[in-house]
Amino acid sequence: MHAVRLPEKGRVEQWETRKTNQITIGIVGSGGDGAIAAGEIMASAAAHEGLYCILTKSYGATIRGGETSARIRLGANRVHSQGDKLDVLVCFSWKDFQLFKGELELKDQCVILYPEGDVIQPDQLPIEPGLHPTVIRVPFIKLAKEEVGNELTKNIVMLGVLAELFDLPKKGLVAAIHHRFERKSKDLIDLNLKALNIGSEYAKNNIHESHPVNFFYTTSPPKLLMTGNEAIAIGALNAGCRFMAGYPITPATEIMESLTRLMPMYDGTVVQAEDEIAAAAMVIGASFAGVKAMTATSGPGVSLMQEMLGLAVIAEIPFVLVNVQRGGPATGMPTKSEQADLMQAIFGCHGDGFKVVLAPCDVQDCYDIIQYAFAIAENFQVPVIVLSDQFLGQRKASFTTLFPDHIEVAERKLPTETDLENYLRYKISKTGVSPMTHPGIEGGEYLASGISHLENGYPTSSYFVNEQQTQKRYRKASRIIEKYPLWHYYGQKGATLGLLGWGSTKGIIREAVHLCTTAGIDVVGMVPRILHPLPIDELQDWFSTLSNLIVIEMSYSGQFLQYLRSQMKLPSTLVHYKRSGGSLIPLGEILNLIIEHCEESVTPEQKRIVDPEGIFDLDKSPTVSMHLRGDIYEL
Amino acid sequence: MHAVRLPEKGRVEQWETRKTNQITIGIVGSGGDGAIAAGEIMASAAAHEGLYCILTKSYGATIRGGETSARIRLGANRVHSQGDKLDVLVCFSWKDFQLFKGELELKDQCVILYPEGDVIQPDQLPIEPGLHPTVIRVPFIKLAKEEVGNELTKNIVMLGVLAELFDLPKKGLVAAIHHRFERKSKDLIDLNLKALNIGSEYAKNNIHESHPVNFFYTTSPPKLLMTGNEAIAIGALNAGCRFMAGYPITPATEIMESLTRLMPMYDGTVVQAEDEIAAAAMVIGASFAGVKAMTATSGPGVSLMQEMLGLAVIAEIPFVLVNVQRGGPATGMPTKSEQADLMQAIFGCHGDGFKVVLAPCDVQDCYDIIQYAFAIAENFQVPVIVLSDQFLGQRKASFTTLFPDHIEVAERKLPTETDLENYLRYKISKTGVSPMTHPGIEGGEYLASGISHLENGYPTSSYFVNEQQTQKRYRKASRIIEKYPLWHYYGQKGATLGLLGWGSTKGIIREAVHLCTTAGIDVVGMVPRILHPLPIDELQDWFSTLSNLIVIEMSYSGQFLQYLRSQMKLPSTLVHYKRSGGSLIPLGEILNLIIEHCEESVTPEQKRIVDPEGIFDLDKSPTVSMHLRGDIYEL
Amino acid sequence: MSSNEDQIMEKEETGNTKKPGYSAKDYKSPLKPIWCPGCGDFAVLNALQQSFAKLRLPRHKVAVISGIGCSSRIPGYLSTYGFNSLHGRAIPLAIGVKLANPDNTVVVAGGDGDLFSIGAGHMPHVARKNINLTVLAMDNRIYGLTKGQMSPTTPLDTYTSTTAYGSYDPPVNMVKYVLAYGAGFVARAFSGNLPLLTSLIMQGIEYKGFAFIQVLSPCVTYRGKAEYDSIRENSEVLPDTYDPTDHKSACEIGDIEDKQYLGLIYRNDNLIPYEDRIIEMRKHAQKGKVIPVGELINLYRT
Amino acid sequence: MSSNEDQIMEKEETGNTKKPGYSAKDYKSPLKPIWCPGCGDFAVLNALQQSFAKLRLPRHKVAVISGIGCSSRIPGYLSTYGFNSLHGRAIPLAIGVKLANPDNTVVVAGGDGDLFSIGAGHMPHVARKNINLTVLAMDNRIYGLTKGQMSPTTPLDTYTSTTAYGSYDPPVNMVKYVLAYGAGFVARAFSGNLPLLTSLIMQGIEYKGFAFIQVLSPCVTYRGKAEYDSIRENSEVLPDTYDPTDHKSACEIGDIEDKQYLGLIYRNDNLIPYEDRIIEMRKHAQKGKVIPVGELINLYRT
Ligand SMILES: Cc1ncc(C[n+]2csc(CCOP(=O)(O)OP(=O)(O)O)c2C)c(N)n1
Ligand SMILES: Cc1ncc(C[n+]2csc(CCOP(=O)(O)OP(=O)(O)O)c2C)c(N)n1
Ligand code: SF4
Ligand code: SF4
Ligand SMILES: [Mg+2]
Ligand SMILES: [Mg+2]
Repeated sequence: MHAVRLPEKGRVEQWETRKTNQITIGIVGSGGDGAIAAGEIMASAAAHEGLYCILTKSYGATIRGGETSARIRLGANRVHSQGDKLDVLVCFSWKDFQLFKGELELKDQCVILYPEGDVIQPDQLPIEPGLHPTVIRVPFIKLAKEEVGNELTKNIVMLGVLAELFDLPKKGLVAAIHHRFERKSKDLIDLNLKALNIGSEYAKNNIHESHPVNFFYTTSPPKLLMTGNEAIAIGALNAGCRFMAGYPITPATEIMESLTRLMPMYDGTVVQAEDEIAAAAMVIGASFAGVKAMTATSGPGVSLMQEMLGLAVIAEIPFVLVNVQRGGPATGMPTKSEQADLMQAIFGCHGDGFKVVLAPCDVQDCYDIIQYAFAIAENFQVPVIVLSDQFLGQRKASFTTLFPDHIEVAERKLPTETDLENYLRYKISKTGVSPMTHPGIEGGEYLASGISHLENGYPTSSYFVNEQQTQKRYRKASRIIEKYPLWHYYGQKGATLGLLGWGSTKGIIREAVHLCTTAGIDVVGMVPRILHPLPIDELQDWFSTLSNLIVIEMSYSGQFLQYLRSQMKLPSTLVHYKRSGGSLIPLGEILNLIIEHCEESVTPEQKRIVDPEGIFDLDKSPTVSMHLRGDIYEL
Repeated sequence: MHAVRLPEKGRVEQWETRKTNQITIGIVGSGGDGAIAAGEIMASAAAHEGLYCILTKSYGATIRGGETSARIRLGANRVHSQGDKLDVLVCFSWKDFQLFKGELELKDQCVILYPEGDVIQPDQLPIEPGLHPTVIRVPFIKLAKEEVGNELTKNIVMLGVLAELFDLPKKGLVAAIHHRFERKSKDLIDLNLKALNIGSEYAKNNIHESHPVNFFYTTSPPKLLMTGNEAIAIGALNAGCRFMAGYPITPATEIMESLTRLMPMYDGTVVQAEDEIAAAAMVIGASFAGVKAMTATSGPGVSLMQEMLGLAVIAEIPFVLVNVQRGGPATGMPTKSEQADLMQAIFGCHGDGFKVVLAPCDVQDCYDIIQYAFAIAENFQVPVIVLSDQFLGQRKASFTTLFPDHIEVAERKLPTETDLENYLRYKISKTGVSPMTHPGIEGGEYLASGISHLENGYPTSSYFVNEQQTQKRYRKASRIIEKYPLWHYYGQKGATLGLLGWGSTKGIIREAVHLCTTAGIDVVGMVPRILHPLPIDELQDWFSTLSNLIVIEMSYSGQFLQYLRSQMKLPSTLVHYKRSGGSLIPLGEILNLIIEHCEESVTPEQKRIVDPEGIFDLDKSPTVSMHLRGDIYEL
Repeated sequence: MSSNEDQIMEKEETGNTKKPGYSAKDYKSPLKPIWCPGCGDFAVLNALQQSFAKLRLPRHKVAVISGIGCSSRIPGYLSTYGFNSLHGRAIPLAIGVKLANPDNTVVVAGGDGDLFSIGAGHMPHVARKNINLTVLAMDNRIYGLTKGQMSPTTPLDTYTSTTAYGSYDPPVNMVKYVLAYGAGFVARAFSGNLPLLTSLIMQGIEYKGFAFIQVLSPCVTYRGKAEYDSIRENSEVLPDTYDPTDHKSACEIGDIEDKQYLGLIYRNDNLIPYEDRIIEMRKHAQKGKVIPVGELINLYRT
Repeated sequence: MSSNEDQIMEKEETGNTKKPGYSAKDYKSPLKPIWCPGCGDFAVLNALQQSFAKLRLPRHKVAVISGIGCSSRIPGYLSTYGFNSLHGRAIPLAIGVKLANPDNTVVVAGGDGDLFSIGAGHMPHVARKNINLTVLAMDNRIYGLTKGQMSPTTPLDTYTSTTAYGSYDPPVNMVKYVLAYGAGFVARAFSGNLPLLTSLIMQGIEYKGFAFIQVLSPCVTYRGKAEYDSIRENSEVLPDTYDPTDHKSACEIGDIEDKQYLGLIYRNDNLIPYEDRIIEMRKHAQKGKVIPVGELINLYRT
């Protein structure tokens, strides 16, 4: 089958080859199509050859047979986000493609590959109108069945085709296939290598049409490749965590799964609890008993843990709770990402309960932030919530390395001999922290409780004492923010347009700042990684240098902005880009907002630098999309 | 025994009799002393003779034998709050008195009664230094034992003494004793009447010293006397609630207790569930099945219900959750009041979950607000949280009447024949509300779920549809605030100093406004009874008339102010009076703040009108108390 | 675009959805099940539809309540009222549905994890209260929906995604638990035996009180296709001579763990359903004068 | 003012708190119990102190974990480590304490409501996992702390503050439940029989695995002083001839509801405690090369 170039309304256009060191490929299919597996092999190949990559997977709610998609972005230079519109789409099933409405957008001059047998004709593709794709039909199934001898290898055949067409790292693909199947069987390795080869050969011999995507790169030493959930698991071990209890839940389960494998090697314990309440209780019990402990869950689990969180606050028991956010409320969209558990993390439990909220902003940062979380929890005897999200937790990313030694491992403040003479577990102290014993320490026996208590831990219903102890607990906040200045700036000082976001939206912010800065459009980005207590002074300083601020988040109700407003004075006008989760924030929409709101008007030349391929419509006024965007607040 | 007048440091002072139509009496003792029972009888007596009264009870955490106190404020005119400093203290146990540190303050020229046998001498009383009490020792136990013949009646003997000394409504006391013991036995009635009489006789014959408190009033027809919890129970029945499930918890249990008694009379059902999660689930199930349903709990229970709340939001199942707030976090201070579950009510469940939060501001309002709650829940298919608190829920108050007919009883929007032709349970609509069927309605079968869904209820993981449905649910907010303008203003228009608070702090606000207005100090109070969605326009209008705003709340972290800031622009300076719960907000501190911050300086004459008895130190600069008060925010 | 276009729907076999009859297909929803091919849950769906049809239950008078899990998707595939609620909470939610209107038939369906791990705390109470529900515990000995973690019924020494070195939690014995809770109707069925499954569901629905049916319903994806055979080998239908009204025999059957007996294990027709107790109690409450609701305030006149 | 002045404390009988010996009073905390006079919980406290003393347990190696309730106040009255946690959550919290350091003796104390109503979901799992805890279920058949509502063990037809017309929920049978869960140590004691109670607690602590003791512990305030007599009448100590290792007899005893047999009902010394299984599993995991934690990242090098 040959490539078809679709002219728009009969007009045959000229197109130029795009020479690029970055490429974004989407693969869509039903469960059995192996779209995700293909994406993973491609990511592994890329990392093996030292490329940067980000792989995001998207599932419907089905176990098998439902719609799945993999989006992989590869680059010789660091890639900051999951990529916006696709350069290449491989579509095994157009029905499934439609279920990802709003999630997979195509570049104007993209390349589309789909099975030869499909009833849908090249001019009937259910894609946005007005695009100019190069459409290539390939007999994936036939090749897999007849040439390879196993229909299931069609995804590997497809990889072979892609490798040939787009010059993907072939050595890497071979290594990745070895890596993936080595634990299974030699035969499987051979079968898949054969499939890869058949795909390439087919492309070499049968696909003659040229296409606009010219991906080039140089290789470098192999990179690390992992998901945010894996980074959290090994980061926790590195921080000294030796007890974990949890309950399976998408998209957090992989943390427990990794730890059940690794923890016993270090004499630690993982318990699969009967539910999330029990998991949190076990963790608090283990920490009370002197062991660093954590749990990991997602929104529904966190909702169930609210009472336990309050217990840890008032009893001053350190522990770490990782929330890999998914779409809410209730069961919501279990396989999709969102940033709408922020307010719950800060304010979810009843009463005035001070806890700490941190948020990693990429896969590497998951490794660091979990370690900071343990450090803060242990140093300040407070529960720490780590707000990750599905994009971070389940994305695979490659990067050069991680640094296991750069975050101090905290040990709990034990009482001195003198302290033990008249041991007061909840002694009022300047820092809000008092020495903490645990069963096994002689002379340090005390009563922990969720009830308002005296300095010695015994219950009281005295208003006066309660107020003192509440003050004590809140006193921790200012020291924490002093000791842990966790935030990132991107771009050059002096820029007057600021982008502010948190967590996984960092990718888009960083990429937008990078593109704009290259074009001489002054934009600066800030991403706090400690959200509560909020670094108010730092933010205030930063705001004072800005004439315009764009706040970006994946929450329909705009929780981040609500929270910011609740804590501090914001610039008097700001632009709020908010939408519910479920889909990536499109880079194009952010670039459009920047152009609309930056101080000096952006020249056509600058726009060309920001968007050399002209895929973002930077000249048109921004398309009105269905979600609330660009709301301007007067504060 | 005779009355002792305690001179301050040897100086005998002159005092004037305070002629007053209001009196505040505190009674403190251990469980067995009958302090609470005495308070209740006094309240009942007052209501019987048509007096206004507010009775607040305070317990330690003990069942029997622990510290208890009753504070009753009586007046011929409406009493707005629980009263500040005490005119009269009856103290059965000074040890218990000390456990109420910060909760019971005495007027300078108060009257103190305590048992003759007590080892503590009149000049050793553990009270604030510098007071000038009239101290009267009475052989309560001896009288009860020897004269009445039953030591347990000492509290009734005490009431007899009080009645005589302060001219309390004696007919009312007799009626109250009949009322209280009529279900027990005639003998008990007689015994207690005897005790009452012996108390009065003793006072008449043996207490000769005069004292400064001269309480006067005229009687009027009997009033209603009930607690906020009782008002909620009967209000719910009036709104058509016919299903309740709950789990006992202080201070909310009385709602379930009342309903277990009353509900079966109207063929309704009350289930004592195994826990709060089950209770919420049952309620949601019953409502799904077409019956108006509610649950009632306190903070720990609400924390457990967070996931269920989210379910009701996304499945659009109406129900009412009453949270009678107590001190938090965790078990906290179960018998004390606080307003620190506000943020949880609004933001507690994971995801963007729109629900409604209402707050009654006094006992009568409990009756109204619960009915509004049902109306909003049913009209808008949304969960409604009613934030009461221990002060409202367990306080007894007397008032003229309640109006059972003035709030429209809402019935759920059923589908029309046409709707049923292609029934879409979650049809996108302008108002955000779509017709709702329930099992039993033919042709209206649908799937309810906590999963993101299509208009017909079937699950989807489409980002696009999810966003549409989220929008739909949030669209309800503006109509709710239009249709239910629930807020109160106190004072005269044009005043430039505003007091803003919610829930039970209304009492203090209203009283402060009343006192100041009488003295010509212009103060206006506003108390929203709908907190979420917040009546932003209304507040904004009001703020524009103010030059200074004082925000008052019982939350250490200042949740109300944080919430206000998160939603709207506040006046550029404001004063924040916040403290944790556990104790009443002292009127004196609020008056002091008003004087400090009102536009025109307050004359000594005005101060005398506001505080004729000079008990609030309005001349001195405000005492620095341990809690944060009068923080000035620059916004 | 109407938002329901983007959901896969099967064509309804009868064009007329307004007047359903009582054939099994009238209880089918337009949604096509997305269970893995071979999943045991198909049989449960099928048996439910057949049971409703045979019992001639009007579909608007049936509510099927589930939690979260593969098994809990079942209400979506039925044309009755349904509620796909929260993980572990089907039972209390169903109690509310039933007590609000005892006229309706209320069926609970859930997984082994849903009903016996996170939802374990509700089971003793619904059983002892004897609420008139039919509970289908679709036991696949694994967490299916979350992709293969240990469940409370996973046999010892199983490798799952959370038991990298083999599981070491001794599994739950559902029948034994529920018998201890005092349930009056306890049965065990198997997806591989559709007639028995259907018959037990019908009996359960007709039983006036709490009816519990464990359904061995294999997860072919995370426990392998061999699960059917292994269940067949290790199970046996109770003989006709077995007397389910004998509590002692029932307990003996419940105790046996190496062989899974299928059929009606226990039935006690002498227990009073909760609804009846409530009606009794209401009568008691209404003995005195019942004042109109609007006049309740007068109870508080002193 | 130091904030602990405002709490009622009893004088410690030994002046020296630093070197406690092993007499019962060494396990007393300075807090004076605020239970109602006559409350059955005093006996449980007493028996615990005696048991610790007799077993010569260093108080820093004991942790007593409770939920919320009158009964759950008990850790406050002991000089060991204690945790008065949340209503219903003593068991999972205690699991964490125990597994973090299996050297410590961990005792759980809670009320009938705490352990069998809101906490009911944790019981099957701790029992089947066989965690080495000793659980004292202080059963007063009422909600004491919240002032007299029906509890899961309240007998039928009881008037309580939430059952104005008599209760109609058939009560929980703790022993039966826990036997069904596979517990290896099940006993019933009575606050009115201190020697038996003490002996059972000691045996429970010494038992290597999950030990469950139901303690009939009357609430004199909400169930009346007569409760002691009525328990005395309706209970009987198991005869010396009774063989607690026989599972069948145990189940029979568990089934009997009109008479409450006191003593050790069941004991199985062949069950493996969870801690031992974990140690086994760790060995398995450590068979291969264990790389240092800091080098774990290299597992992800492609
Ligand atoms: C509160 C909460 N915790 C965890 C989950 C994730 N979760 C969904 S289904 C499930 C278990 C599925 O197993 P089972 O109940 O046995 O049903 P199956 O899929 O095997 O039929 C879990 C843990 C959730 N949805 N909610
Ligand atoms: C989540 C939660 N729900 C409810 C309560 C209120 N509460 C405290 S103790 C208790 C029950 C007490 O009964 P039980 O467990 O039998 O102990 P007892 O007081 O009888 O010893 C309840 C309902 C609570 N503290 N937390
Ligand atoms: S994963 Fe298992 S239980 Fe779930 S649908 Fe597939 S086979 Fe069935
Ligand atoms: S209320 Fe009952 S259980 Fe509680 S302390 Fe008093 S007697 Fe004991
Ligand atoms: Mg399962
Ligand atoms: Mg109890």
